[in-house]
Amino acid sequence: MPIEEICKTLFIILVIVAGLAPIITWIERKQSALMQDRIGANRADIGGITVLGLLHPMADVLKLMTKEDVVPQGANRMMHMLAPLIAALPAIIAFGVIPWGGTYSFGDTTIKMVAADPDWGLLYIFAIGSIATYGAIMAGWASNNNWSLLGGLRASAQMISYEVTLGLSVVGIFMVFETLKLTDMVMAQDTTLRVFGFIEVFGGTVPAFLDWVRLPAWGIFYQPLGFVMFLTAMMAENKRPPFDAPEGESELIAGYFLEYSGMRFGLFYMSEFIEVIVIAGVVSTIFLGGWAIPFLDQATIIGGIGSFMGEGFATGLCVILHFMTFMLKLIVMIWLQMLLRWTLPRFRYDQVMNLCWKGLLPLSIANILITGAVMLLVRG
Amino acid sequence: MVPIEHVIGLSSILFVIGMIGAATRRNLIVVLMSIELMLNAVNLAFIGFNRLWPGTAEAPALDGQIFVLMVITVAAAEVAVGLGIIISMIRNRDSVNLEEVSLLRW
Amino acid sequence: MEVSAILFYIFAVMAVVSALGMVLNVRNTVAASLSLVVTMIALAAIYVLLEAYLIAVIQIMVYAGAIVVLFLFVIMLLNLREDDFAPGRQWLVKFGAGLLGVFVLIQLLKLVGPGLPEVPVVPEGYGGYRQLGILLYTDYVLLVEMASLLLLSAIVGALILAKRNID
Amino acid sequence: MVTPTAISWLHWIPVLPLIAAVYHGLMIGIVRRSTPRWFVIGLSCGTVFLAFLASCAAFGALIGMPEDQRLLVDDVYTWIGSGVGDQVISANVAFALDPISALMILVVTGVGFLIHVYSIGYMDDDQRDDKGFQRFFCYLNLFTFSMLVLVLADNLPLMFLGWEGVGLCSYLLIGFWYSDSDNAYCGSKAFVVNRIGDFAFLLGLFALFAALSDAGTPTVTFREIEANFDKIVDATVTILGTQYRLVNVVGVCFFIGACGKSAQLPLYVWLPDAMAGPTPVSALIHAATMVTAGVYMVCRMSFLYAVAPEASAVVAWTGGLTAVFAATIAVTQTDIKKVLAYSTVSQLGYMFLAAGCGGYTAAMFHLGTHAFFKALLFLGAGAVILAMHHEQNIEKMGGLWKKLPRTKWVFLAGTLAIIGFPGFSGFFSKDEILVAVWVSDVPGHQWLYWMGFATAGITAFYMARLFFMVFLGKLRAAADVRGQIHEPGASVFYPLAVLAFLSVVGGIMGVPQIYGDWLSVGDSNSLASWLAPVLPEAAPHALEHSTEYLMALGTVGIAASGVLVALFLYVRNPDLPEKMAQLLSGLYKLVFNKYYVDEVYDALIVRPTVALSDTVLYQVIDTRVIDGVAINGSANAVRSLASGALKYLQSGLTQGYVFLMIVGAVAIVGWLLR
Repeated sequence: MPIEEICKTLFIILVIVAGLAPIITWIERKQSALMQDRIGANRADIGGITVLGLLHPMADVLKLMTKEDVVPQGANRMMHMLAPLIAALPAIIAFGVIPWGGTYSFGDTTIKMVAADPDWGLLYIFAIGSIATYGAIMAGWASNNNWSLLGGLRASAQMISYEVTLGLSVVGIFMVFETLKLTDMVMAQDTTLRVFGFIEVFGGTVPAFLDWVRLPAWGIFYQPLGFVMFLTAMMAENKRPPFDAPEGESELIAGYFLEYSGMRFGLFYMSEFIEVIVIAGVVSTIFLGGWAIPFLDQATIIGGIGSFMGEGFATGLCVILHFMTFMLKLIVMIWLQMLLRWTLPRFRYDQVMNLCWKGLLPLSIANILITGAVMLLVRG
Repeated sequence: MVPIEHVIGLSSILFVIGMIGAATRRNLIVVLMSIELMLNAVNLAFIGFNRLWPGTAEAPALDGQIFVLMVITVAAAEVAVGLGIIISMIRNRDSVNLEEVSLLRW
Repeated sequence: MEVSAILFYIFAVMAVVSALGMVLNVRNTVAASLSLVVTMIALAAIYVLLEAYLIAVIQIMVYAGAIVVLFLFVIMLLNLREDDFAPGRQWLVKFGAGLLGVFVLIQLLKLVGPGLPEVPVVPEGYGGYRQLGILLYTDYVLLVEMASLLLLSAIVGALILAKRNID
Repeated sequence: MVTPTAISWLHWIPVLPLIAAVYHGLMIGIVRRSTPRWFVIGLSCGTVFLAFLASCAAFGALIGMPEDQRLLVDDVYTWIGSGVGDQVISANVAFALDPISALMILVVTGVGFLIHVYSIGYMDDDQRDDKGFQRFFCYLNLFTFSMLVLVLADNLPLMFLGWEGVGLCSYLLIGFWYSDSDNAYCGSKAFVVNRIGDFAFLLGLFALFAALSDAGTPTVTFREIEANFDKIVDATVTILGTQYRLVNVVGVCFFIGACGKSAQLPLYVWLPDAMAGPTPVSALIHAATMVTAGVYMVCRMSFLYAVAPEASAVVAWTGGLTAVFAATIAVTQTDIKKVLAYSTVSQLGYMFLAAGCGGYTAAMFHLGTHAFFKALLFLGAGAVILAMHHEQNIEKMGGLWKKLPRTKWVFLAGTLAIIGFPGFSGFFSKDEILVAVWVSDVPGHQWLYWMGFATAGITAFYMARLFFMVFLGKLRAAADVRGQIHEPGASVFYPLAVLAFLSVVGGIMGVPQIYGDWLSVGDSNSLASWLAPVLPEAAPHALEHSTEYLMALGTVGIAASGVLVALFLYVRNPDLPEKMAQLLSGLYKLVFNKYYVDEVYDALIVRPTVALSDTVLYQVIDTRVIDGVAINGSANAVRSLASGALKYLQSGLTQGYVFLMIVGAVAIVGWLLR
């Protein structure tokens, strides 16, 4: 149904890209100010109204749009123009597979709160993420500037390296949920995990009072190490601090987008923030249960409320609740990234590489082995 | 879907383009890329033929796709070694021109 | 004509044009490799049309996301801005290669000349990661092991070739 | 047809010694680190002892089975599998235990274990730096393994494997002290002479298999051959225009193989030289076990010889002639081990005489008793040699009666056993053989009987001579060793004691019925009834008891006269032999020089072969044809072609190669699609 798809796509572009991303710039400014004991953005005003500095994103956009778009001499014009688009596009289209809510049926019509739901959803995100490298490379090369080139080099090396860890760190999650489909993953997390269930593996029986000790069946509880590694690798892919060696101001001025100005620079800038949202979405989908409300699965909500308010109303309420839950998790994850970004200093380039090849990669392989062994033990 | 003949035709065209590139270009990097193109053409033929004989749901016949996976693996290994060669060549000859590395001859 | 056929021809033209762009672009190596990326992505799209989903994703991840990036990385590392080799005595070679290419093309097309069967309907789960994964770790497990050995030796080989002095 | 019963642990009997051999081999050859002696001893002797215990257990299992179903088979895996449809050959690594092989493994592991223990003491002073001690035990264990494979093999190829394995170990052990080139030469000689026999063995194997597959039942397994044997009994083969019965040809071929391994005329020449090896080796390999493999093989194939009278006659006559021939040589030898070696050849001839005359039980019986007393004699000789500080010449011994108070008794027991002193083991087995010869229908069996009879006398003479010259008379030892003559240590003596006990009472397992009747024992010849299900016995002999007593009395008489002559010559008149030798100098020299057989072989076979190899094969064929034309010629041709024309293809331009490759590929594809 094209109408439905178009609606979903528009929703993503309007709400996330156009809506959420500018607001995040404000969040970041305010949060960093808070952490550094400053006041933060508060100057932009329309007729003296500042609204906590919420007008700053608007001012930013206006400023970027009206600035001159400079193409340096000796640059490859076409690539220089294409690079920001290629950097921003993958980040936007990655949203296509992230579910905003579950699958709901109102009578005959079934609504899926996701733009596209292929069987290989997570792989799609990886594939898209691997294309994002080209934006940085092209920008760095096309600018005809040595710092840009170095930034592009660093970016490509860093992103290629972390892609390996990125893929391997979620293999454990594939194994646990036995699917790559993101909606199915969330469905699998919309239940509870019996903490003492492992006793049955060794032939014992779980005492009734212990059987009540439960956790939401979220990926983070199955794969804590995987969660940490995945988040780290994702942040490294995003090239934001503390992994911003490719654009480190003190060494490379601004790295691969040094020669950009105006809205093209704005696109690079925006794409980083969009990626922050993507990371938050993916992480909360596969590790934090997505739209799932802890201890309150979809059937319980619809069954419980539907019994006295009618099924249609209950389902509608459920949609809203799930969407709110997802947004809450999304914002928590965004906030966590901001926190990390303003807490940690920039890694040196060799530290970035060592962390990947000597730290995360062996750990992720060990994680796979341990997960496999435990699954063999538990599921036989 | 189009007839598989067209897929094979596309594969042949890409293969020949890659072949001509490998045979005429003197830039070693482009030669390597041409070889990658040829491998890709072969992969496309594998996928196309596999689409013709897909097997059944119980007994899938995915030999073509598995072979493609292997070709991709080999291509990755080949590129790693090939680029290593290019780097050492630059270091020793300061050039990637294939005609400048012709010491090993009669 | 159905949508998938139209898409196929669009991507086919894209692949051929960008492949030609790669081979014929004698000035700019980076542009050549970016053309190659376009070919790869067009091919990945064609794989999706042929319902080889996992292969399509791997094509993008490995070819577009890693192999060509490596090419670019090396090109940029060595700062090969212009492919400025002196031209000369290339006409014969190019003509011969073109002739040979046409001949090979004819030969290859003759191969499918007799006609192939109708494209069948794919079974459930064709080309998905489940079937491929099960096959890889049952019938073709030896192949996987061999591939791992190959990759290991490639790592070692690349290291030895590229490192300035091994201590 | 016996239905085999599966048994799962039989393969451990040969594998146990193999483990020790492999360990020693690894330590010597690869790890190159010295192993403590106690560990070498413990591992080698321990594994052989375990194998002995396992053999006893297997023997017990066999006894517990019904008499006509005694066959245990341990099929380990398919060793050689080849062919399709009806034309398949399948040789398994499979071990079969039937009464004959049960007897053999008891002898091999039992006597083998005793000799291992003996070797501890004997090899103790071997202090050379090439890890000789461990190497010795490595070979010894390997030999035990090979011999057990030979004995237990379920099919002919596996038996051949063991057959070659024991040959290899024999070679290694004869040349054990390889730093002396004479010893190395003796080892090579043993190996080469054995090859002749092995070649004939293989020919027989192939002929048998070919005939069986022509008959539609290709098989190499003993019991399947036996089951399908009636299909090829009447088959014939044409050799050089003459038709022969296949069974005769196969029988003779196998017997030639046995001649090589068991040192029969004309291939016996290696065995006396094999005495160059350490004495325990002589006892284990060249007296008790390996050399009897031929006899064992003939008994194993007895179903074949039973229907091949001509082949049996060849066996009997060769055996009889060898018995007399070797015994006469033994009379004049002065090396204590050479005397025993020729004695062994002679006794083996005895066994073949019995086997050829259809007395397979008697042959096996003598095999067992001979293993006891000959091992005892060799080990006793070893003890004497040790005591005399490696002096082997009996003319320099004498008068050891007082010096070796323990050894002399065991040596005496062995001597009496081989002479055939009534009641000792040799008495019964030798009697059995002579009776079997007397009643057989081999052409000229009376002659054979008298040859055996004479051999008994000569045997008594030379053994008595040996004993007297070593232990009685004056002490003729060199002055410097006189004071140091001493009894050997415990590990040398106790195996001797055990063997002496067995030599004395070993005959009990096969006491002929006529003596059993005295003691009112119903079935005194337990060995015969044990072996009866597997060995085709000649028609029950219808000899009167009186005839049998007479024959036994005759044998004892001639043995006694032999001893008396020896007593007269060597104790009473020690100078007389010298004078007699001078008187009959021609004959004496002939016999003393072993009838010049070695020299004749040397002149007729060795020298022409060497000359041919040196002049024609080496200088013409190898140097000119193979090196000159085949190797250098082809290399030159390739080189000139390459340097003249092909090298220009290597332009150094990579893309030239790419072009050529494409052209080649296009050509191939074009040809395929033409």
